[in-house]
Amino acid sequence: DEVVAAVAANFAAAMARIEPAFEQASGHQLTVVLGSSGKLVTQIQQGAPFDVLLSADVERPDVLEKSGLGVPASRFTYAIGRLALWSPDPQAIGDDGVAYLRAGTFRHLAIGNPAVAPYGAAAQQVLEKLGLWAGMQDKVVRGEDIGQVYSMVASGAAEAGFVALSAVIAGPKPGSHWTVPQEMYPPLKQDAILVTRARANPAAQAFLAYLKTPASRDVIQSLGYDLPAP
Amino acid sequence: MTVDLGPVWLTLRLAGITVALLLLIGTPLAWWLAHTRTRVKPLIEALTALPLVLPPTVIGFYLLVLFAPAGVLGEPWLRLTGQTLTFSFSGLVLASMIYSLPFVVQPLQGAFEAVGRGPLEAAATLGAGRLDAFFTVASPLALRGYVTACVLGFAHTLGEFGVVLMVGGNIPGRTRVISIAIYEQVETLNYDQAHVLAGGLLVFSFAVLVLVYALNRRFPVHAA
Amino acid sequence: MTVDLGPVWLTLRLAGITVALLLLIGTPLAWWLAHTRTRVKPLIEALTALPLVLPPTVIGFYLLVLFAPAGVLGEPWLRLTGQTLTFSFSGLVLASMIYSLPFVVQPLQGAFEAVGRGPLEAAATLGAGRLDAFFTVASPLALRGYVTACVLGFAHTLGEFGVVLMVGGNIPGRTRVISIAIYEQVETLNYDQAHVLAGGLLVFSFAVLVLVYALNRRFPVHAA
Amino acid sequence: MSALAFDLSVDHGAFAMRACETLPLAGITAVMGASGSGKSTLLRALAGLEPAARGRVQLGGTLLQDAAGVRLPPHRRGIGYVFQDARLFAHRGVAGNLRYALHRARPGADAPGFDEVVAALDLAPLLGRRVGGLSGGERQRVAIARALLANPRLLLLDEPLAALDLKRKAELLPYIRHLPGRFGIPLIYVSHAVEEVAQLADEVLILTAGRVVARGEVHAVLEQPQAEAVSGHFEAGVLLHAHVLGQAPDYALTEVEVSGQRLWLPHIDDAPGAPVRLRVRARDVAIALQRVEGVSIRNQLQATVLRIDAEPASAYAELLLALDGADDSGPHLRARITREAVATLGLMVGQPVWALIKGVSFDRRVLVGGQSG
Amino acid sequence: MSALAFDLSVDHGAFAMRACETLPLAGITAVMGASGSGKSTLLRALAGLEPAARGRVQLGGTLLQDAAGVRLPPHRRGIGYVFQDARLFAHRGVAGNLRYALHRARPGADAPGFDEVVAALDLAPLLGRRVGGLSGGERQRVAIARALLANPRLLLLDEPLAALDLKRKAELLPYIRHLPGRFGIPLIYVSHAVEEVAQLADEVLILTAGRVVARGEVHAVLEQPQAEAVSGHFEAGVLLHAHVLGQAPDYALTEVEVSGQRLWLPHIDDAPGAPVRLRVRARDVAIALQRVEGVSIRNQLQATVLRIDAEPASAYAELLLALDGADDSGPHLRARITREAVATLGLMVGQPVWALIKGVSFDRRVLVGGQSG
Ligand SMILES: Nc1ncnc2c1ncn2[C@@H]1O[C@H](COP(=O)(O)OP(=O)(O)OP(=O)(O)O)[C@@H](O)[C@H]1O
Ligand SMILES: Nc1ncnc2c1ncn2[C@@H]1O[C@H](COP(=O)(O)OP(=O)(O)OP(=O)(O)O)[C@@H](O)[C@H]1O
Ligand code: MOO
Ligand SMILES: [Mg+2]
Ligand SMILES: [Mg+2]
Repeated sequence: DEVVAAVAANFAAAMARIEPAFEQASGHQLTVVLGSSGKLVTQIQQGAPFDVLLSADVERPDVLEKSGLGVPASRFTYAIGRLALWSPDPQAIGDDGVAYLRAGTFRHLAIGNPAVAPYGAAAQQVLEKLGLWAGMQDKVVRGEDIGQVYSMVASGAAEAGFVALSAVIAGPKPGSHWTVPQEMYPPLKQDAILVTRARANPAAQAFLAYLKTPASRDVIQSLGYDLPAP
Repeated sequence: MTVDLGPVWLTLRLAGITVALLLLIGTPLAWWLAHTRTRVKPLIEALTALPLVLPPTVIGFYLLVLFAPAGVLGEPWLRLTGQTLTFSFSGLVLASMIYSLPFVVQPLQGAFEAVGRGPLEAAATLGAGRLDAFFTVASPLALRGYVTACVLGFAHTLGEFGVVLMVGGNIPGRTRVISIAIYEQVETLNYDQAHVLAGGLLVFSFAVLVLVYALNRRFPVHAA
Repeated sequence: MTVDLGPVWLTLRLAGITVALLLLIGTPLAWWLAHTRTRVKPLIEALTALPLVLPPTVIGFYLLVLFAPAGVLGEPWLRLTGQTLTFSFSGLVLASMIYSLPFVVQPLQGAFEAVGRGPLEAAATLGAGRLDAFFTVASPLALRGYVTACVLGFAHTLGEFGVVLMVGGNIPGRTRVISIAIYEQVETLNYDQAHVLAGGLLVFSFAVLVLVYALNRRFPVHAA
Repeated sequence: MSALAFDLSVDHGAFAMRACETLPLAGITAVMGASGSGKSTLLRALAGLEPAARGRVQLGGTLLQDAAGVRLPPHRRGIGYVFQDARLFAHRGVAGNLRYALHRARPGADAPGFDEVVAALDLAPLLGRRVGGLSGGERQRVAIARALLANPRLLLLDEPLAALDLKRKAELLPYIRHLPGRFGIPLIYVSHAVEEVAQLADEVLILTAGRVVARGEVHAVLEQPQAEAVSGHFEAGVLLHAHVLGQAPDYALTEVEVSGQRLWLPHIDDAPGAPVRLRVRARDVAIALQRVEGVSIRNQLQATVLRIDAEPASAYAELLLALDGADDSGPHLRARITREAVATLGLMVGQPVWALIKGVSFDRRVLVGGQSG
Repeated sequence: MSALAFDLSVDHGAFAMRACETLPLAGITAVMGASGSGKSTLLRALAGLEPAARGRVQLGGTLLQDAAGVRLPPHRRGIGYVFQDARLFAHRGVAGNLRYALHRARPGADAPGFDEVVAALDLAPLLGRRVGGLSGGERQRVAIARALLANPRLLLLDEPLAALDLKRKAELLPYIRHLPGRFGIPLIYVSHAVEEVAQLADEVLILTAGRVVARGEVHAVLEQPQAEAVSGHFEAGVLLHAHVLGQAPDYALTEVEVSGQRLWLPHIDDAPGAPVRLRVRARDVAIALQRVEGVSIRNQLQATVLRIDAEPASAYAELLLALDGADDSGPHLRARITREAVATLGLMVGQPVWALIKGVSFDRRVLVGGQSG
């Protein structure tokens, strides 16, 4: 059987490793469609042939569930994202990211668009907590998703940016980074949900189940995500 | 590093079919616009240019709603063909056509206007019917317009992205065209892969464009 | 429901400035292309069309690299102006210009070719110098080409999105244009807001287009 | 050949045309008129190219358009057109332009052949050329050839020879003259040149400000003042119908007879009895009181002065003469001489005189094959 | 007025032009030649419009271009051009086209004025029109007016009258003829019509296949066989220089003198002694053995037969006559008569004869104001 998984872009690196493992373990065929969570939900609302959604937040699966497009019992948190302040310059960010932020020697700081991307909202909260948000408005630039934020920083256009820790780990440029302590922002819970059209698709169910297996959890954790207790 | 060529073929097929169909539809439309004296002409011209104005993702959004199985276009399509228009190659073609329409219609209209009535009148007095005169006089004289239309239409479909992503849904082998593939490589931080794909697209397109423009030089310009 | 008009003005300013600058640069380029006999013409023409081929986000990415403070263009710009080219309105203008270049150059070139040498020779024998003849004969005769160039260029900048997002960084009041604002509403599933913005943009653009095309009818067509 | 009947009106705002005529189309019909009088407009309306044209057009048995809404499109009318501007197809070479017409030619056993037309218009050296670099006259020759090759039922020519040099013109005129006889294609021919018209046309139609002010046999019309307004006084004259009597091969002369009197003309290859048409310009006729001997002027006809129109502002008077031996209506001559000569010779109405027609003023060019007239 | 010196070559592949001349530009210079002989190419090269033109052009004291790389752009040459196709500006109305030239006119006290030019070309009714709907002749008149209003140092006209009717032509010709005198603008004038040329030109230049095959005073050149090749035999003739003797106002005649013999012409308004130029066509000259009385032909000149060229294939012979009282080079006449007349009259070289010139064949149109010749 076949399952089509609509996956939030920030989880792409993890999916790249999970996909072959799942196919081998289950014998099912898995097709991954990457996109931003918002677009994927819109497409599901318009009848996209997606069987499961791995969103980057909890609100959008909730929307699906409330509108009857998602199977309520299937929803669970498959990963908890971690926010990192990253720069491709290995010297830029020391152990104390707060100091780097306060020093403000950068021209531009890239974050996700708080209106669209959960990581962006989290980044805004961190800066607010530090009391830097208001004073930094002309330095903050917004990417639509974490991939764009990464590009802005990787190209050197912005000196640093708040990205997913997973991107720092999986990305091509290690540079230097500071993993933002979890207490500075609410947990970035990422929920998965079974789309109603796939209620009877064994492959879809198998895939959701596979995400909860230790093998999968190891991969997810190795890429910098937290996980809820099983 | 292996490059998946699937999206490349899919893209070429999409762009080729889109341009071919657009020429088919755009030619009579441009012809009509070039020769009509109706009052509503500016309205139709404005409508034709409208796909340019909206951001691709927004057009994509509205097309998604139109194409959806319950949508105004999607519903009859589903009934007729048994297939959904969204997330299918056909839907992609239709979306690309809508999106690239102005790039084909505008150069053709300009070219037909430049040809004018003179040569057509001459052809008619030599016994050429309207279609005959169109194919043997108007279109060869408008050849540069056709070249521009093909280049703009093809290139725009190649580079199109927002609409395709929204309507097509990035499904490998079906709607995952090269622009989405590159986008995805960038999104997933596979910059090397992205460079290869983008570089290949660029070199290929450049070669095709140079060829087309070089051939274009041989066609006469029909100045007033 | 209140609509933030900031992005609207910003967008109009961006599109207006972009088109104005493109006309300034595109006119001599198109003129040269229309009249040159050099062998490298097809190469230049192909280069001019190239921005069409790549997906906007990809162009955006490469422009970001070029415009970055250490980039080939960004570095001298920073030295000269003290400001970064990325994430600034200037950068946005430059990016839009690169992206919309073909839409301005191609119609102008076509129009200049259609005007041909005849009227220019006539003007010269009446004592009009090259610039004089250009402004008083060639450009009025190419007016329809200018209209097409303005419409396509303006509309394309309005609807541009990927490049702007990437290069501009979506800074409210500085680089946050309307297409991004609409996109944001769609992404956050605020469809009502999105409809209002998109509808407004659509109606406004349609009105402008109808007006332009209606005026356009008054200009003579210069058939061969 | 068939007739062309039309009742057309065209309204261009400042200019309005209204013409209702039936032309026999028995050969060549000339359309003359001042610049802007509506000649091109009439031709365009006949060919179906003028959207503003209202009314009725019938060619032979075929109704081409009527007031009730019938309107045959141009390509179904079988009407050829040589435009004032040549309108060659820029995307085809000279040969390509010709072949375009050939492939769409109306079927017909005696349709003009490619080689024949190319030879007639001397296009062989141009066949390989693109149309871009052609000179004005070259373009026009190609356009004429192209129109011929389509083998139309009726061919409209809008000042086709204006761009040609006299020599080329002289070469083409006989060819055009014979088209109706040779291929059965009647012509309507716009021209400013009265010589061309006298030489070519059977019928003439004169337009002034969009109206037909004169129409009829060349003969009759060219004598009218309307013709003079268009052709200029200098060229005024008459047409005479004559019959071949015999030949003088040594001198390459042909003897013809007009109302019982004899004239010698440069040789024409016609059998005795064949009708011919002659144009005699008023300025080529001198008056003598008796027959004059010892001069090179061989053609001296007996006539009677019918009228003397002195032109007080000018040096001239114009005489209308009746040829002796003719009836009342019958062949007249005009003579343009100085008023001084009228006075000195004491010329008066009713007086018998000799009309001296300088032999050489009968040029081969003013002979019109009589077969269709 | 200044001279125009050029040494130009143009290579168009199949066609090559090479011309090296110095024209006095003392009025009107005509360029004649068969279609495709390079007339337009020469004019374009002079105006600086022909990129393929190599060589040297000098207008008065100004070097316009030379082989070393000097090349004044067209708009700095001060050379006006009336194109074979009118090339009106489609985005301006008729008045707008004229004003375009006016605003760019070379400064000059005697520059042609707007109203003056509009009146001369009868453009008042067209001033409010768009150029789109103009007829062929209307376009050409606007083009001529436009070129005049730019007040050029030299005006090139490429068959400007071909599209005009004879009446309009006759109206325009005197105006064109007087341009050099009135505004100091010399003209180079392409034409196929020998009458036009005889009437207008001071100098003629004849092109054949891109080469100048004849050049010089109209007088001399029009008598040459090259001129006949272009103008057609029918119009061959000679030009005579004459002087006004006196007037006969009653008959509107003027008496002139050529080599001591007298001729009566239709009145021209010149004082005694004024030089005038007359064109006498061979076909208007008859031969008599004695002076003929009792005929309307008033002008009978004593002459001697210099040569008799019989044309065996035709009915004609051409006689070259020396006017008595002239020296060897001096005014000649041509007469075209039938071979039969030569035989019957027994004409021989050296024989004294009378040349009968039909009075009315001196038309006002063939009088050229002698002031610049
Ligand atoms: N489309 C039009 N709109 C307005 N006026 C027009 C139009 N077409 C022709 N005319 C006018 O109608 C008149 C007749 O034009 P037409 O071309 O028939 O003249 P013509 O007799 O062929 O003259 P010519 O000998 O100069 O070619 C002209 O005054 C012309 O300006
Ligand atoms: N750009 C060109 N390329 C090739 N041949 C050309 C070009 N321009 C002119 N010719 C050729 O040069 C010759 C002379 O042309 P031109 O226009 O000077 O003739 P013309 O004497 O003005 O003839 P017409 O009386 O017919 O106008 C023609 O045979 C023409 O075909
Ligand atoms: O992948 Mo996201 O939903 O834009 O952070
Ligand atoms: Mg006309
Ligand atoms: Mg020419």
